[in-house]
Amino acid sequence: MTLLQIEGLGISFGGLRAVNDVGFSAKPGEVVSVIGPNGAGKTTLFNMISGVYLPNTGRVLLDGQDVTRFESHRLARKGLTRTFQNLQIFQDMTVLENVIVGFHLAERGHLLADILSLPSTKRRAREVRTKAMDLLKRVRLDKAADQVAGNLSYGSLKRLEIVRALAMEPRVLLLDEPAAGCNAVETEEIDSFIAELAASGIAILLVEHDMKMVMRISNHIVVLDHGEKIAEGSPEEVSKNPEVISAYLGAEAGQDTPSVEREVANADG
Amino acid sequence: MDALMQFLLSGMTVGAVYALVALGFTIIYNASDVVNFAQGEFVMLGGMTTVFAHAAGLPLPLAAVIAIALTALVGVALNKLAIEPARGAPVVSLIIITIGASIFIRGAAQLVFDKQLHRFPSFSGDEPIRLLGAAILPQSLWVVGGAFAVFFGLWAFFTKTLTGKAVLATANNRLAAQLVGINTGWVMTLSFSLSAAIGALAGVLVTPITLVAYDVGVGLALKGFAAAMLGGMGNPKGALVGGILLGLLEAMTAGYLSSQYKDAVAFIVILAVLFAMPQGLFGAKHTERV
Amino acid sequence: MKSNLKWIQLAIVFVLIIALPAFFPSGYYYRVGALIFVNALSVVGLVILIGYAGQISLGHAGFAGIGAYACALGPDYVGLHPAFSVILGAVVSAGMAALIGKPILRLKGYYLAVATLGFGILVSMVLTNERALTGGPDGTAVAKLGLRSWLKDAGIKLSSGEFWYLVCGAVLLIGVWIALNLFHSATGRAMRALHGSEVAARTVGIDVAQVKLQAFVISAVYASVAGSLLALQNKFITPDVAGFMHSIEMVTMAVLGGVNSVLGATLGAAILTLLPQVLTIFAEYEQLVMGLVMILVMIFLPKGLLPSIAARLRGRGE
Amino acid sequence: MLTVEKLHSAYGRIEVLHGIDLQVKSGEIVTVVGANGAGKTTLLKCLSGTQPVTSGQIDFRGEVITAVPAFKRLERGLAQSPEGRQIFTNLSVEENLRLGAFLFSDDRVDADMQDAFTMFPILKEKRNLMAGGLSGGQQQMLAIARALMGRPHCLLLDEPSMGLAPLLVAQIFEVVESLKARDVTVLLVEQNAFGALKIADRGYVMETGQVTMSGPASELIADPRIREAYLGI
Amino acid sequence: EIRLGASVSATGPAAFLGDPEAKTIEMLVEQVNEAGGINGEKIELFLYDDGGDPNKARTFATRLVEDDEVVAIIGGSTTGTTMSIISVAEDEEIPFISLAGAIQIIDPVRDYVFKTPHTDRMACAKIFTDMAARELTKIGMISGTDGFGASMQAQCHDIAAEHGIEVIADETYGPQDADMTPQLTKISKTEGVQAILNPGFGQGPAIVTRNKAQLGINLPLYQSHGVASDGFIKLAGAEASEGVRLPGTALLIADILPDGDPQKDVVTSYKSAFEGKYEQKVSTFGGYANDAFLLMTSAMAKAGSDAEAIRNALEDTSGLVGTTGTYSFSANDHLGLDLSAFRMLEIRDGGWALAE
Ligand SMILES: Nc1ncnc2c1ncn2[C@@H]1O[C@H](COP(=O)(O)OP(=O)(O)OP(=O)(O)O)[C@@H](O)[C@H]1O
Ligand SMILES: Nc1ncnc2c1ncn2[C@@H]1O[C@H](COP(=O)(O)OP(=O)(O)OP(=O)(O)O)[C@@H](O)[C@H]1O
Ligand SMILES: CC(C)C[C@H](N)C(=O)O
Ligand SMILES: [Mg+2]
Ligand SMILES: [Mg+2]
Repeated sequence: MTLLQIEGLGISFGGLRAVNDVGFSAKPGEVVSVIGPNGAGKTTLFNMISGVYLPNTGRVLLDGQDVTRFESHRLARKGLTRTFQNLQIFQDMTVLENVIVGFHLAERGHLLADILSLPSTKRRAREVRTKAMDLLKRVRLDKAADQVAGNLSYGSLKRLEIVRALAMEPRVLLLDEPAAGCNAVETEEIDSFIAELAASGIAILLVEHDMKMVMRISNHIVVLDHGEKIAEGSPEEVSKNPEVISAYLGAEAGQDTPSVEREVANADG
Repeated sequence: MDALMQFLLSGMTVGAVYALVALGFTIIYNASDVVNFAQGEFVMLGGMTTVFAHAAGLPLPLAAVIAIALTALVGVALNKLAIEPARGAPVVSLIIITIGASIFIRGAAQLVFDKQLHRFPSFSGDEPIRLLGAAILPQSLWVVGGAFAVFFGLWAFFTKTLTGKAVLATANNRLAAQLVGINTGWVMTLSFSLSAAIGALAGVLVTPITLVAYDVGVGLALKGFAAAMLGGMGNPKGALVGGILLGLLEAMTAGYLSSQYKDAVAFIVILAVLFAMPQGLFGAKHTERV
Repeated sequence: MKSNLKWIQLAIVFVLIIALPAFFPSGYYYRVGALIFVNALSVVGLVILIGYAGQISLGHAGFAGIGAYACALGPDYVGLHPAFSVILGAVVSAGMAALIGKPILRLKGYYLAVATLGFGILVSMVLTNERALTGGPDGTAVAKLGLRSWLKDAGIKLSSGEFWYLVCGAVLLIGVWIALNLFHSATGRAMRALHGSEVAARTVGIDVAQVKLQAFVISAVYASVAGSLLALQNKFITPDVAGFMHSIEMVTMAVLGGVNSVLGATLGAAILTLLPQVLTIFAEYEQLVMGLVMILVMIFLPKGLLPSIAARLRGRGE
Repeated sequence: MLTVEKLHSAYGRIEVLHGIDLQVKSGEIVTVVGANGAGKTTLLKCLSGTQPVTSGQIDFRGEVITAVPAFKRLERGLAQSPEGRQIFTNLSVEENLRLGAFLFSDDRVDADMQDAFTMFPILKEKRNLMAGGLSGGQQQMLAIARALMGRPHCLLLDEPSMGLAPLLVAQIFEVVESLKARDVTVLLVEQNAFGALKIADRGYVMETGQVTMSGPASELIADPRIREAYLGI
Repeated sequence: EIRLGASVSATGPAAFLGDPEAKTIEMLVEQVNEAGGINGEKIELFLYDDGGDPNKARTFATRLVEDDEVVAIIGGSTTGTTMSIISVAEDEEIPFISLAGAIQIIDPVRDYVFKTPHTDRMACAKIFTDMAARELTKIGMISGTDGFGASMQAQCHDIAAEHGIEVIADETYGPQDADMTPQLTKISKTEGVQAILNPGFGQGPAIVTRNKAQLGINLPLYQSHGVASDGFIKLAGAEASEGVRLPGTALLIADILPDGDPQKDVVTSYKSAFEGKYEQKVSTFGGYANDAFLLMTSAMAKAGSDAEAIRNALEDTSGLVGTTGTYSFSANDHLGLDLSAFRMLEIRDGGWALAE
């Protein structure tokens, strides 16, 4: 029962083929990770899936429906949303309001009702507020609820973005480097948070450079390099793939570099 | 045929006036993202100061140089006294400051000078030059020449010099500019003085054609702004092409369609261009990754 | 808690409107008051467009022009009662805004500014040049609303100044109420969200183009109604109402007062309307002082009067 | 080289640094670790002059620089690769690098740029692209390279490994280590605490605006509290 | 003391109308008060600058009436500001003398509204009469799109046929335009054009005149009374403006007026007073203000400070000599000038001369 199906996606910038003929699929409750070196085309791929860029080739199917040319907000209405590698926070709104905006689809009513502040509008606003607070509690941002979002530290904003995306109760969630800027312990929190979400039936697409996290929670991994899919499979398969190792993981290249030690250490611990 | 030629020459003349104003916008914009609504007042100051200095007995070239230098000082003062103290204010607030400054400068000009229209003699006489049945004044050639000269100067400044890059960097990311050692305050001062000087130069060149009074700045700024946007803000090429295009459009419309609606036609074309090219003809597309 | 704030703000505006006349030494102050309310009304519209949705317009006077001339021409050409002409103006403005808003609002920043400016200029050119219809640059007379004499028959005697003071005050109050409702609603939040990040707004399902258009249309209606009120009380209107300078003035009022604060914008309108009246004592120096005040406010209160002062009181600083 | 004494800093009236004492000796690599919101970035911003200091003192190479404006600190040899990368998105990659060496106009600039290209070959490939078009990780490389173009005596790095692929994370740490050989002192803020402590000489731990622990990196890395709170082991 | 109100456009697009007007009124009030006032009562002047904005003009009119409690108003530099003031003056029954040109100000006649300048319609008539006399019957017009230009353009169209004139080319330009060669080219290319008429004020007419010379167009050029000041010759250049004709007032030719001319005294005394006080040449516009002030004060001298009495006295004015002409108002004429006071002037050798 495939929820999201990607077929042959490709896009070019100027002369550069940033993504070429990439395809895979995701089922509800699955975590599919996309990994690859910097500039491999991961974010670009996400941008195409989420309607930020229009692909030159290929299709995106959601529930079997072709949504390739859908703008982001229409995709959102179909239950697909995302977070961003380069933070996209509503800086001037409060932390709580940021999350409430995430509830837009549930909250919005008729424009006239909003203008006249009809009881229905007020009631929905109250409900949404409570739900938003609950979400903030889950990422320990409830104390900052009334702060202007722009005043949060980088790591906190990262978490805020995730709950904002969750607010719309997505069926497909794309996370672009959710753990960037978080230390190992904080990463673990996010890690289990994502696992929980997947368990609740959301299909998750994950881009992340933290291999410990990727290896632990992915059901399936797609590896990109230079815009091409060079490997795919289970975490074990991928991590043993020599091409992946040389292009990305670099275990052979420097057995004793600190970063690799860390991966190893973390994988053990 | 000779009518067409006349419309072309006329369009070039007016277009060069717009281009000069549009070019004046470029530097401050490139340094700070602020469209300086007092740019028209710089043009006015250039013209008025020359008029009064000339009337006081100074030879025209000297009067012009003094006017340009004084206006550049006004530009520096504007930056030091009004823009710099508002550091950290949002761009709209800075724009309102420039609007306030334009009102202030106008108010000052009407006190220091007067409210009458003025002009001073053309640089090379008023004997029209005949060209394929059409006539152009020598002063128009000065204006067109001036526009091109300023364009080349600015183009070289922004593409060939490190200072030019520093100006661009300051607008793009002031914090980062400071981190690489750019004195952003100084960059702003430089930008305001250069913009003001270009404005004043424009005033000196165009006054024999357009006449000058304390309040001509508003109209010039408006057209210059439209021209700059048509060409693409911040790019000297855009300012030059946008200005001349706007002038030609107006002349052609006045000549062939309707003089009443020539401004309207010009704006409709601008709208049409922007719908097709949202950054104007030569405007840089900002790449912001998410 | 949030809606408390809304009622407090509304109450402030209401009390001011009711209480101020007690201090008026002459009928002229009613006129100034009415002007402030009219300006505030269009500026509140701009708060929705610029402050909430982050879309600049340098052409809103165009809508004021449509509203004003609807009142001037409606009775003559369509046989509409002036009061309904206000609605006609609003409908035409809304329609026009919806029509041009679609393509224009794809533009950003200064490009949007120049496009809206172009629109404003087109409107004012039509008003200026179509002399047969509009009376041309010298303007045209506007029919009486008739409500005042009707009130008189009903036993309520009001001077023209008092009458327009109250009418404009009441309309402003409604305008403020709507703007505040919007602020705390899903639509208002969607506007502010797209102001922060359009991409992110889209990913939570906000139809950015549509919400921008809503902001544009709503603000156009505000400007249009303000233009109508101006025309009706002046009983005479010229194309100046749609002019570039008027657009600039509106934006200036909004920014000076605080472009994302409804109350602030009202304050901005009050100050810029009063200032020229006060400055007549400086006569020659009027423009000088006017420019200076604008500069100083922006230097010391860069986010606009009200927000900056509020921030200071709250101790946030800048 | 760098001494920070009783440093306080606030956003508006909310104080976020409550008296930081910290020292970096010449040629050292010192790392600062801490949870989200601990104030690491704020500390670095104070050092580079982009965040006002409410009280306290910063000494750099024997001079008090607390009041020196940001743009003059690079002249004295203090460079920063800031959080959020802060590259010039509208300028090309090459222009970004050139501006990194804004203070210099000698022949070495070209050589430095070649060094940067050798370090991050992708930047050479993309030299004419607007920097805004780079991928996240590529932008991070550019930010680091640009800071190096300023020929600093002391380099402040705010999470340099963020968004970099594992191979490059390794490389970044190598680069930082290699700076030692070039006599560049490094103050490194990292979430990858393990990696950072591995190469650092000493480390500081920050919690809610205060330094709670400090010492030789090797001791910190072995400290069970740190292992639990920051290394997740 | 008598409270007199004034609202003129001392700044803004009509500043060079309003500026001399304001200066004139201030000067005259000073003069009258120095001379002991009107019937011993000093004049207290309330003068506002409406910046050419009709909405502001209306506010100042309200302020004059309600707050300053003036008994009469002079002002309205442009037709737009005048019309705004009118609605207050009529409502509050305050006599008002306008300084603007358009005929709609006094046609239909309003109880409390008078004006001093010749109407644009009269200017058209004067010009067309002159053209007809020179057998110039097919003309091209180029008009400013400002209020004055547009209004005169319409009036001229209205009465052209009466004078046997045919307008065969009709162009306009914006008030701030810098080049009118396309429009002039178009006119000069129109088959059969014999003369060009340019209604407008400000920089436009000067540029039109220069552009015409630049293009080498050899047709007679007529300007309106909107440019009747020495400044025009200076701006357009003596060479380019040689031969330009326009309907003007005695003020411009004060020096060459014959001694017996009834206006000689008024004109020379105003001119010398103004030019003595301000380092600025007189213009027709200051003259309009001068006349309005004379009319108003002479009515006040008769009627005291009661608004209605002043109005009645104004309407009774007869044979009052001003710089513009000799005014005689009546119940159905609130301008009180005829064409005879308009003189057809021609620019010769950089100065004004009578055309006849
Ligand atoms: N708008 C654009 N203009 C030019 N080039 C672009 C643009 N967007 C992406 N690219 C190029 O496409 C390639 C892929 O970029 P992308 O951001 O998808 O990489 P990524 O895999 O997400 O990398 P990272 O791990 O560093 O985030 C890069 O080389 C980048 O320079
Ligand atoms: N611009 C700002 N205005 C107000 N408060 C701010 C601002 N920036 C940061 N803060 C606050 O200062 C504190 C320290 O933030 P800082 O960014 O220094 O943390 P950090 O240690 O770098 O965190 P991270 O690891 O998430 O980057 C946080 O509580 C944050 O909310
Ligand atoms: C020439 C003057 C009679 C012009 C007049 N003041 C107007 O603008 O209407
Ligand atoms: Mg990426
Ligand atoms: Mg940080």
